[in-house]
Amino acid sequence: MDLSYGEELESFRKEVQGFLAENWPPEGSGSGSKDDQIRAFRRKATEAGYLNRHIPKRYGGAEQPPDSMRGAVISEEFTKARAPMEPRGIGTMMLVPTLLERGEEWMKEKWVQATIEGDVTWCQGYSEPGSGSDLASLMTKGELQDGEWVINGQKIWTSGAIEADYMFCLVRTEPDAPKHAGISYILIDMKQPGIDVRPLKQMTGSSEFNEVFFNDVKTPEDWIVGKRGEGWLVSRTTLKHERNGIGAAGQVVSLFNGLVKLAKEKKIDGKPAIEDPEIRRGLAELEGYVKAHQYSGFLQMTKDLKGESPGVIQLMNKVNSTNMGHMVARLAMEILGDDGVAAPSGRGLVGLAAGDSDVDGLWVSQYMSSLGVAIAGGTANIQKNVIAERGFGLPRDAAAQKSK
Amino acid sequence: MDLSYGEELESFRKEVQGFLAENWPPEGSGSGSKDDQIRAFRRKATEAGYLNRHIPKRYGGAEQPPDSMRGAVISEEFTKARAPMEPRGIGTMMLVPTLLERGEEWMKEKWVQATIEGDVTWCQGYSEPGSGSDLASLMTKGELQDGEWVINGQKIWTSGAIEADYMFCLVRTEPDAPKHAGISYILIDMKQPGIDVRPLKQMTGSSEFNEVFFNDVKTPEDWIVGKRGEGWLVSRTTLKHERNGIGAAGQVVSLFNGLVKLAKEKKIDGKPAIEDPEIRRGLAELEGYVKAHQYSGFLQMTKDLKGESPGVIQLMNKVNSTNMGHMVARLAMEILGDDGVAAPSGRGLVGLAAGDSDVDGLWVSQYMSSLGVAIAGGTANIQKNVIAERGFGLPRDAAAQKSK
Amino acid sequence: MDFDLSEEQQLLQETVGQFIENECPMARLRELFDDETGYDPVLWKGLAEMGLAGIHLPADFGGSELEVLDLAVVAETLGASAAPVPFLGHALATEAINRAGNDEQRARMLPSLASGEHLATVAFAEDGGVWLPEQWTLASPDGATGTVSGTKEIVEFGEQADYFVVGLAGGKMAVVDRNAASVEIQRYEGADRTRRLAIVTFENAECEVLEHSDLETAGRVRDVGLVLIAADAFGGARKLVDMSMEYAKSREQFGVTIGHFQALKHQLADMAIDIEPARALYWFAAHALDHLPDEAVRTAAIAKSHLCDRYSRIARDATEAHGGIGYTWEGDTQIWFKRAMQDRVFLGTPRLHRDRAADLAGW
Amino acid sequence: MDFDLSEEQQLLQETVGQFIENECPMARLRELFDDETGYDPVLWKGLAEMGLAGIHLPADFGGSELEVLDLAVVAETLGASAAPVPFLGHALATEAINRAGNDEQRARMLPSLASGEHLATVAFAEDGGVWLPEQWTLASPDGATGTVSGTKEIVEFGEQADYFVVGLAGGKMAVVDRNAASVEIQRYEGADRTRRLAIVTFENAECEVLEHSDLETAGRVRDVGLVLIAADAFGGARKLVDMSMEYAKSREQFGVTIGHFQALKHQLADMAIDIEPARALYWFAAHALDHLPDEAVRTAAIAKSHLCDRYSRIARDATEAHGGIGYTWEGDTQIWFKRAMQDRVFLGTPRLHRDRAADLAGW
Repeated sequence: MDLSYGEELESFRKEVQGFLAENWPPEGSGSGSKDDQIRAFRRKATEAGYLNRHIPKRYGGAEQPPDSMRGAVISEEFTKARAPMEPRGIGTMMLVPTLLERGEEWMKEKWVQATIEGDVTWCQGYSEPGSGSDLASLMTKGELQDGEWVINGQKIWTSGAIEADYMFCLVRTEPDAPKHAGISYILIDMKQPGIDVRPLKQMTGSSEFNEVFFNDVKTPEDWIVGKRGEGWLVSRTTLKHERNGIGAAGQVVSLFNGLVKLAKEKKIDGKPAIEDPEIRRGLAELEGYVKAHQYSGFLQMTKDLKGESPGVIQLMNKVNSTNMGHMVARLAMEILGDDGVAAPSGRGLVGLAAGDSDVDGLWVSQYMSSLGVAIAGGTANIQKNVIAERGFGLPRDAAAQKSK
Repeated sequence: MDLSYGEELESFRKEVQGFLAENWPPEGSGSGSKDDQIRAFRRKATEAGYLNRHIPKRYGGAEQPPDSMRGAVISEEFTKARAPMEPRGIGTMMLVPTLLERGEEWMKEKWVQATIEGDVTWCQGYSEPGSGSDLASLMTKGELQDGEWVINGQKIWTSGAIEADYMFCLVRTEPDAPKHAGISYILIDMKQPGIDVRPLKQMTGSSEFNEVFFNDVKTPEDWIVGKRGEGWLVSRTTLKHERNGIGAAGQVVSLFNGLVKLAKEKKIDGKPAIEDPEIRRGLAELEGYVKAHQYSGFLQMTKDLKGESPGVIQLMNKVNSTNMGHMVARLAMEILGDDGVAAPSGRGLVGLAAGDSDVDGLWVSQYMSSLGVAIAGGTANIQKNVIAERGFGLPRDAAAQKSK
Repeated sequence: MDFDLSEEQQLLQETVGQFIENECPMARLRELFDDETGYDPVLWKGLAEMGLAGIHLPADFGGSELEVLDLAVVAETLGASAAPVPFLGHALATEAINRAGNDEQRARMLPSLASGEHLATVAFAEDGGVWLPEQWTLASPDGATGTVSGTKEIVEFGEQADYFVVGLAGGKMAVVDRNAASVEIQRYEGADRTRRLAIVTFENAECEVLEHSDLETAGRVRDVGLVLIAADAFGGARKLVDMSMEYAKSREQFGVTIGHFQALKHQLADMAIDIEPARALYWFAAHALDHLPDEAVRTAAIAKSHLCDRYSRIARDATEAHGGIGYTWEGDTQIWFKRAMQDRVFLGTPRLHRDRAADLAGW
Repeated sequence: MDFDLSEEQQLLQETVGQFIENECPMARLRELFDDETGYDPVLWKGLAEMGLAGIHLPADFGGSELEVLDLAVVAETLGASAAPVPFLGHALATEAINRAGNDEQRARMLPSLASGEHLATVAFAEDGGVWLPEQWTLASPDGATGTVSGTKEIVEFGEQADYFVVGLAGGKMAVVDRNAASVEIQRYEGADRTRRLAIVTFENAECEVLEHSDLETAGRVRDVGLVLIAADAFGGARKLVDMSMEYAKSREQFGVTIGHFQALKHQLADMAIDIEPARALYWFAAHALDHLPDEAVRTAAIAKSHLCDRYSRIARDATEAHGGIGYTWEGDTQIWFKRAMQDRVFLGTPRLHRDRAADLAGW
């Protein structure tokens, strides 16, 4: 066991630091708009091999061999220097890897570079009102009419649908094929008539999600990733690219640190909450879960590096962070005391990270959004089935079998 | 709403007090053995209409109209005077009511009085190793051979099997009939060759339960309650007689009081545990559940008195007291601190009631037996199904349906 | 022994429930929920005409002269329908005047309050979790009248109330007219949009001290409040259980209604098991306030703590049981979820009252 | 970065696990569980011959000179098999001598302990939940040798140990020979029958003070102990999860294996989710003790508290998951259930170490 990065990586770290010292923040901050400067910096960083590492050069990437440790060093140093990394977003995180693995050459040329450079943004069209975690029951249908897909139906829980240029979408194109087999992975231009995006207001008051209605929406016949009816498979390869481990744990850790900060600011019985024996114990108890989760991230990353399977733990990351979200929420309410009547501040966790001033509202918002996480990430119940079945070989439960 | 007993009952209370003043403790305590004295007293109390109230005179009962309030007054006064009431035991609690409702005349004459006067004791033969809460899968079989049932098989979780004179037993007599329909309710003389009783040691070290093995055990053809194949029904009528409500709550209340006592005796950080803020809150939180349960007993008793259905609450009493048992156990461990390493004292709750000296062992024992209760009372999972299905009309779950 | 609601009480619950269902159905409730002030004078007037503004007040002053249990069963019904009405504050303010006012004060103030012509509320809370009479800090004037200065928080319907019953040092309580000079009423955005809040600041505001007000009478008002919140919490939690059960029966996944899935089924059963027995707890606590003085104070504290915790927990579980929709503003569960948050805090958190219960037990 | 066990460590776990499986299979474990003394010298000797008595001791004295992590992975394996061996007490006693003894003391005492020829254990606990060095009350002699008086509780394998390392006031530690005059060893019946306990009373018993013993060295021994218990708890809890899963796959009810029932299935998943991530927690805590001094002390406290709570909870759930048999003496789960009870208390309850963790964080 060795938690140090080793010489080779430390010298790599120096390289990165050197690059950043030279290029960020860009000198003569006057020249060009902030956006242009960031764009230019990202280009440089990519050429230097620090960003878009897994993307081939011909699509605007750095085409570096996969190396999570270098990845870790890079994000540590970029974060320290407050330098911009790849534009976040479901396009870079989910669509690009999918195109690279399954897309046609022309698709990669058309979309990969544009997406990673932030010129094109995407939204995801999986969930539908009728089907939460049950993609087999998707109803949105696409019919081929003289060289075009004509799409009708409705999607829900679509984040970023308002700004997005395109959607990668699961559509039922083979009505006669059984369940999963009838679905295709289709790309849709969001800027066209027939698409109606309605913000979906959450209980916190904010609207990160939308409903998207398709009314005879058109998309070219060949804007399909994988073959007809392979959509389910293709979407799985996308999911595969959702990274767990270290990254995931980071959120929980900073949430916990935020809670400790809250306990230092708020008072209970006239004294700082952090001095209350029960609160102190509650925090220390919670920290047990947080550290376990955090170090399990190290473990999973190590296994990744070795090309070994991390084992059952990787199935648990989501349920785990969801559970911790609940624990944090309950403890936060105890700490807030009377301030727990406050209205939620829409910005919630984002605001928390950004250090917004409406502390009460932010934590009330977390108290609520800790439930949203559970729901968004496919309900905990589904994940527990997976853990019990795939992780420990328990039989599929009878109710689910009926749907087979 | 009126929690007082009212004049009529208070004057009845005086009657009871008068009777007790005169008859308990028996004067000249020299004359006759203690047993004889108790027997004599019970006879008198029955003649006076205070004991065996629901049992017809001709079977040695008092034959009083059902009246839970008078019943309550009687048990209050008898307890105050430390006077003996009906002999406890599964015979009086479960078999007698069943015989009275379903038994042949000769059975009632042969067994009812003998049982309520404690001359005859019974044990119950329902559970089998293969079948916990699932009576449909009983394997113990009885075959009719020249006027006798010949019984082979095994029962488990049989309390009092060693002392018992007889067992009321569920036996599969109709091998070809489907599941429940093949079972008969048969009475067995325990004092005969072919019956092997082996004590079943629990994790607490005590052995309240036994395994009972039948090897060509014989019982007369007509020692069957109800018709052949009706055993399942008959056993249900017995269960019906398990009283919930006030009685049940009493146990939980005294368990809670015992816990408070423990918190006053034990120390945490050098001070009495009862002064520790977290323990105090824990007790007050638990008391919320205890009081809710206790007053729900009042509610159910009132509904009984009115001949109305208490509603869904009556399905919850068992799960509820089980849950409280768990809460008590966890809090007790917190209070015990280091003394929580002690070996369980076999007497457990019984000893607790009797005020045994080995306090640590008693509570460690409760920490364990709180699990046993869950298991004995049919696992909580089964009961939750019943609550969801019968209480709130949710569908039977698919897995269970498969067995239909 | 009769531990059950009388026919009158059951009728009262039905009538109120029916009225709310007609006058404030979900569509209307949502309007008010999204409305800026969230107050519907007509709705409240209607309830007042049914006598809800004076259930517990003497007949001489236009009340029905009923008991705390009657107030509580109404509170349960209002909680079940998340009714956006100022019932709680008004009931406590009038209870204060009736218990702590002298005959002249009662005769003068109560009639227009019992009839619902005027609306009153209580201003008890101060910064830092202060709710208990013995903790109140605002100085009380020496005479029967005088002025009061200071700030009170978490005042339900403070923007609409005509009169405030203000908690003062030593358990004194004084009545302040909203129109008195230098009473500043500032809206506070709370999560619960069915019972809006305000922060009220008094600066030498004229007030009239309730002559017999002291720690005991103020304590009585507190205890009635604790029981009414417990009842509201029971009604709300029980309603959420029913909503979740119904959802599980209708919503399909994997080709069956999700109620078929044992895991969810047991989560729903656990919710029901958690709340159902507490009905008897709030009944007993309410009954005790009028008939069992020895048990009343402590039971009220335990009932409030227990029911508000149950309500909070069930609100979370019900939200999850409703899947995605439960997390949206359109979803109905969130209305109760947020009401549970205010029930938990109003008059003091479970922690505060469990500590009191422990002290009262001599632990 | 390599956060994983080395091949040697994995091999060590396999070897030890295999040895226990051969030399102390369930049948033998039950014999010892029901045995009066519950100690099998041959079993321990076998482990000692594999080097388990001196994993962490210098090679010069016959040890393997490995790290706390190596001790911990062994502790996990022993916990998983509920091995009835005096590993923990011996490891802590020898760690104390190695850290706090002077060169002469180490050279004299360690060889026969590293070889397993002699058995040592720690006598730290005092009445009233006293475990921490700064709380120890027994007076330390002024000189290098002298006498000690007082009573120590919860001494693992106190009846078998040849030497006691006794905790004294100010974090001093002294070695007492069991054969010294006026050492009274009294059997204490604990719930856990895999690691028997004794109460040891010293009355002016001759002792030899470990020269460099102080709060720091004693703290080191405490921290190593916390991590080894955390590891034992992980091993045991994880084993209970596997046992419960297997039971659910084999046991039938209503015509299907009970593993088909989603409610049970999710209870089992919850158990797994509760414990699996904690593997990395005890690894890190063990690694930190040798390599990350800044984090070591606090992480040890948190790991012990967390894992002992998980173990206790899972022990309860596993018992229920086994139905009736889980509640019997014949059942296997109870062996671990009771071991969990002792892990929770030994060296201090979760509460004690969470309070420490809070202090250490400067909260």
